[in-house]
Amino acid sequence: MSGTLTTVPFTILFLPLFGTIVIAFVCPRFHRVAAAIIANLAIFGSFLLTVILALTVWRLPPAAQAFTVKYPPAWAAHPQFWAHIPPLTISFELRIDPLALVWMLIVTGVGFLIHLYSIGYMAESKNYRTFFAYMNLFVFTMLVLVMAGNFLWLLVGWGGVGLASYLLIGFDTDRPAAVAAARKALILNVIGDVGIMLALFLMYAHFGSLSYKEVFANVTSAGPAALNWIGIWLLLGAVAKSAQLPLQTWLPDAMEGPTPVSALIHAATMVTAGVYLIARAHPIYDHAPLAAQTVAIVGCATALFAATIGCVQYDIKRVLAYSTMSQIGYMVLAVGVGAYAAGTFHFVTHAFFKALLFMAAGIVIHNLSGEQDTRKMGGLAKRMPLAFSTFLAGTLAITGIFPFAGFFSKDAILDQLLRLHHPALWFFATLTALLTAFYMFRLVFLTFFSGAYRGEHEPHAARSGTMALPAVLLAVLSLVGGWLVLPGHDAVTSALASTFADRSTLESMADFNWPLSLGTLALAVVGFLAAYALYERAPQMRERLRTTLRPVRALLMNAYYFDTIYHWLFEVPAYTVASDFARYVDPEGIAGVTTGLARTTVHLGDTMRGWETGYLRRYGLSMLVGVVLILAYYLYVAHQGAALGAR
Amino acid sequence: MTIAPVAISWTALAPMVVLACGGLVVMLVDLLSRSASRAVLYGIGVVSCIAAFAAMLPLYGRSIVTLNGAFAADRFSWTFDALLLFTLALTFLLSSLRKADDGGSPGSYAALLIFCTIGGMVMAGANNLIAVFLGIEQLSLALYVLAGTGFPRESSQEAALKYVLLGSLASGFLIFGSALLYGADGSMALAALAKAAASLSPLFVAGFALFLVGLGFKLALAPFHTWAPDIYEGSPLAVTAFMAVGVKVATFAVLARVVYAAFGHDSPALVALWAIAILSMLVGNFGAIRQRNLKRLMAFSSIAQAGYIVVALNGVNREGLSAMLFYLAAYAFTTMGAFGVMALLGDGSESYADLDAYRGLFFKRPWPAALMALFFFSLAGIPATAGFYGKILLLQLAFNGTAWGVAMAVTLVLGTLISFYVYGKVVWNMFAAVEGEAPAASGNAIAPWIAVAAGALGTIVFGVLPQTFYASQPFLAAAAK
Amino acid sequence: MQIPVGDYLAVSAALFITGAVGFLLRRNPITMLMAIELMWNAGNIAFAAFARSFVDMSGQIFVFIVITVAAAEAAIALAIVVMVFRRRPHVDVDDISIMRG
Amino acid sequence: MVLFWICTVVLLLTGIGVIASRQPVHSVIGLIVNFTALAVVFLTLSADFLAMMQIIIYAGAILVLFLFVITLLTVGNEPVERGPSRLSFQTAPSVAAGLAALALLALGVRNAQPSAGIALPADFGSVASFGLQLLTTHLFAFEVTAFILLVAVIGVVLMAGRKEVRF
Repeated sequence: MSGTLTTVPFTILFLPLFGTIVIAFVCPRFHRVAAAIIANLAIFGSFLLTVILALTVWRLPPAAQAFTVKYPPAWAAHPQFWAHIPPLTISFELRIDPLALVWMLIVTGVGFLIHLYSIGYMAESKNYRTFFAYMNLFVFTMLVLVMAGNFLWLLVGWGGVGLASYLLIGFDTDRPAAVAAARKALILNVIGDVGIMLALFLMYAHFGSLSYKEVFANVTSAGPAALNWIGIWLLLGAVAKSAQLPLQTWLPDAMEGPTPVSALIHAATMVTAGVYLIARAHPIYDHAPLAAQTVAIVGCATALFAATIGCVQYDIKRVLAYSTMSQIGYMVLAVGVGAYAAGTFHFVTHAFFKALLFMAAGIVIHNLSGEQDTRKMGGLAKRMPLAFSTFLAGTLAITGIFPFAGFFSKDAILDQLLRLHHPALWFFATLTALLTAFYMFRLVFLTFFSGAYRGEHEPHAARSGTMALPAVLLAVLSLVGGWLVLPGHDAVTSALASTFADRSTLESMADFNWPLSLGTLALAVVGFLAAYALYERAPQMRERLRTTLRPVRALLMNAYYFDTIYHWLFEVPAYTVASDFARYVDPEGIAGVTTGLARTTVHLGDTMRGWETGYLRRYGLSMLVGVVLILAYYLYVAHQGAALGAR
Repeated sequence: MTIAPVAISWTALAPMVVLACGGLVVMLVDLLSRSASRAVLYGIGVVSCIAAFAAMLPLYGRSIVTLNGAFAADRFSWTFDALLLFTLALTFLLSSLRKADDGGSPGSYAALLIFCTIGGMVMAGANNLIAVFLGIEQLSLALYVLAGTGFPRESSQEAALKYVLLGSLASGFLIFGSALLYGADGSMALAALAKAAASLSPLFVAGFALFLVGLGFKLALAPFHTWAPDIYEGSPLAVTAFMAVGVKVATFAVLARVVYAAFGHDSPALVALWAIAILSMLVGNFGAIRQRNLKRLMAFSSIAQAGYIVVALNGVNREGLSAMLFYLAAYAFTTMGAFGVMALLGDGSESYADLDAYRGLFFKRPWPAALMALFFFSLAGIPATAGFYGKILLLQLAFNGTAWGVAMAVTLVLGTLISFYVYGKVVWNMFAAVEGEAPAASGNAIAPWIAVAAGALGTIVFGVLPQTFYASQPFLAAAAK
Repeated sequence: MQIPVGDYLAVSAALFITGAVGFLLRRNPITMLMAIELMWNAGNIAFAAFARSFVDMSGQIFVFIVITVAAAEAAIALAIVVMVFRRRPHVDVDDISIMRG
Repeated sequence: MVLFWICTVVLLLTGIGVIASRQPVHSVIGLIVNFTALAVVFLTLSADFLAMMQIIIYAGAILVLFLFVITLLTVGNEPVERGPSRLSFQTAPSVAAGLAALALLALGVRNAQPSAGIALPADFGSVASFGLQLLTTHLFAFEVTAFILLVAVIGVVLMAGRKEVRF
């Protein structure tokens, strides 16, 4: 192993953390822009090194493309593990392989563009420094997640991402909604963490190890039942992190965070972690058909579910949030059926166009002084040409219009679904594609056309180069990103081949099913036409539809009442129990169990303080009493011993 | 009459001799040059620590029993000695800022600290009951005085008085216990205890009980802990730091040597020790909840930590000894570091013993605040700090299949949870927004910075590379015979 | 005739407990120190008795050491007592309790 | 034999006297008698040198020290323990715990066996054999004791002689 390959991964990993630390400790003395520069440089450095690493790795023969870097490094005299708790040995190890590299490229690359964008977007924030420190931290934790060489470090990254997202979603601490959203995200993510933890326990029980290498090498030694359970618990983690059914409710609320944060969460980090986890654990899912099927069904259901909700929402960021949920559903579906390369490909293109959509939406929101409701927009195409053109590029990409990126990646998934014989899943996925086209173009019309501007305040055309540049770059990427897979040429599958070498069913995407592709393209056009008809041509038809479909619309507006159901299912009983407990157990109780517990603890603390009377004679007495107790016990032991001896 | 010459291994005694010479030099310099500054005197102290450590190097990995079996310089005592010297050096660095009104002649103060540490080293190598008693007394007598060196403050006088009276009471138990232990096996050697322990004769168990009381007092294990909060609060900051670390290190050396010499892994006589450990964990953590004085809080914390460390004796095996050494090292780093931050910020005064002084500290002094947070995280046992791995090792030892082991493990986890609140409160205070005028943070002297940095370095390195150290020779303690 | 070692131990235990209780009952620190001396001497009796019983000089050496240490300890303790009480009207340890809780 | 029992009675009575007296001077006198009786007990145990030490060091030196401190601190002051103690509920538990501990200790030491008859050497406990032991077998203890005395000297100077403190 050359020296580059051992040191570079650690540098990539720790540059963002270094950025966080420097910003937190050094920057207070400097101008606020210093924080932004440091944060950007840290991520950019990470990105450059990742590119170098990727170029190096992909030039190696396939067998050498995956390697593990351990810490402490090899030259340290002692065995390369971080902790040895017999029989479990845990190393701090990084695993670099094509799959991890794809994620690292996106996390650092798109992450960098979003950092760049934030310079302008957050310019008026009071806590500029803190923001960039958190952003770097977010990227760091995500890198830990994707670069981890064993499941334990994956869990560390997994939890870290949850924590960082908590900090960023609740960044505007003076807005209660943001704080509540952050808390919700954290709680639902912790449920997922528990799932992963359970999976880890099971893995440890069955394989005696948590390292990818050992677990995957011995995967067949565990029975299918065990593997299914491991798969299900891992899925719980993935579901929570990727906002899939039924733990999806935090994602729309997370829109309370600043727009760059939304972009980071949706495009580069966090929600795609679930896809990564399942792709990473593919040896387990390959041998756990039931778990894999569950994954596919969850993904498909979420894709459809979120797409339907997206059709009626008015908040521009919420629509994008539901679209993310839906697109992640596609990816989960793909990896669930075993089309790992297709899922990864869609992740890449999605990162481009989703980050782009958020940036464009962010420019709109920024220029409208924080307005997010599309009913108060309209006719903005002329006023904000840049925002419009970039948003349009993103929309064309996400809806799968040729030759934009989404066309290739979404088609690849649909194509693979048919090839792998999942017609029902294919049907719903295709239906989702139609809905996607509808709600995305609906959003475009509502925001940028549909008559004149409806807002109260005149939009100001503040424009910042650092906001425009990444948007334009991403628009280009959204166009060309899909060309990685062209008829007869499939760069993605061949790049990932060494990771999925153990799969015989890894299908190339190069072989286009042209009727299918054109059919989906046609569906996208149908969606476009429907949106055009309802929102541009015939608003009166829209009114008629709205009245006839009132119950359906209410259902969708409220996101299938998931929040309400959860409220009644979990929160209300919990509060009832807690308050009853407070009423009966703790007469002065205010907030129930926790207060009671806290109070008991404090009481005990006071008791301990009462022991410290300050009188040294009392202390002496306490000692003498201790002497009596110990003597009594010991003489009892001696008596027992004598009795034993006598017997 | 011919007298056979006593075989003396000067190699084994060299560290203590070198340190003692350092103490004498300090006194001489103090005597000859009436104007020798603190910096010079404490500098000599630090230098003699380093010299003593250098004298320890030839002993690395060796095992010498000398002076007719009274004193052992083996791999076990080596690590304890190294920790003691580390603590002493850091104590000197922390002392350098003591305000003039804190009283005490610096020369005598430094000499007492050195002789106190020599007492600790005697304890670490003590191989018979006489040496144990002498080591404990030398350590204690010096500390009684040191506790009072803040005598312009009334609380320091009170601490000295309470400490000397209660300490002598505890020594009474120790002496009587030693007498009974001696009577149980007819020999002063610790190695001879095994035979008496196996028979569990009433004489032996009564003796061991009283002996345990004496050690329990020094370790501040509940229910013999009551002195600790008052005396930690009253003593000068640097002395408190030494008390919290040095005394524990030395006394645990004695406790471990006695337990390992006397008992097998399943002796029922150890159950009282487990009960004491559990009680200490609870008392320490619960007691700390309401404290607003950081030195007091550290006292309760040290009670709990002592309780944790006792867990390492569970099973009386080699791993336990290694785990104990590792945890003690982690404890030494973090505790000395935390006291270092207090000394640094207070500029030698006691003003930063008050929790309120830490409000919003991070926004004024990010580095000390962050390091303080690091130390408290380590005490609480957050991953990637030394304390975390130490606790993992202890937990692993606790689960050895016995009911008491499980009870200790459960208490350990419970205590850790409570301690999150205790330490979290301090950390939270440092990161809380400041309202109104906060006391000015000034201290920036170099000496305590070195101490804090050393503590932080140890905490992080032991946290990031625990296995490297755990698997290294000083920590793989040779099981006592 | 040889007195059984048990008798010596009984005496020493009684003296030991007398001292311990005295420590807890008296408020004068000097008397408390004397109570402690009683306890230490009780240990000495036990040591000397065992030394005689085992015909082993090391027990007596321990007694000698304890006597020496007791001298050092008494000196230090009395110095501290003097320091604490020199300016106080009453020599009462219960007055010395500003730290508590 | 008779000597031993007389000494025992004296030991216990004066012991109780020491802790029962409210006047520290009386306690010191009690303690002197107590230590003298103790020296006799040492004689019955063939510890001649210890008996000597007990008289010289303890009764002679340490108790004189006590007397000095008593005179230093209590001259012109009213007796220390006037009025009821402010620590209620201290006496009864102390005595109870003491009695319990005594009972338990008695249980513990009750059946201490005398070791099988080894002939007592003629010089057992004599100054010569004591010195030989101290300087050969227990050389380490001897050396450390020296350090302890040094600590005591420094400590007392530091505590009591603090007028000379310079800052």
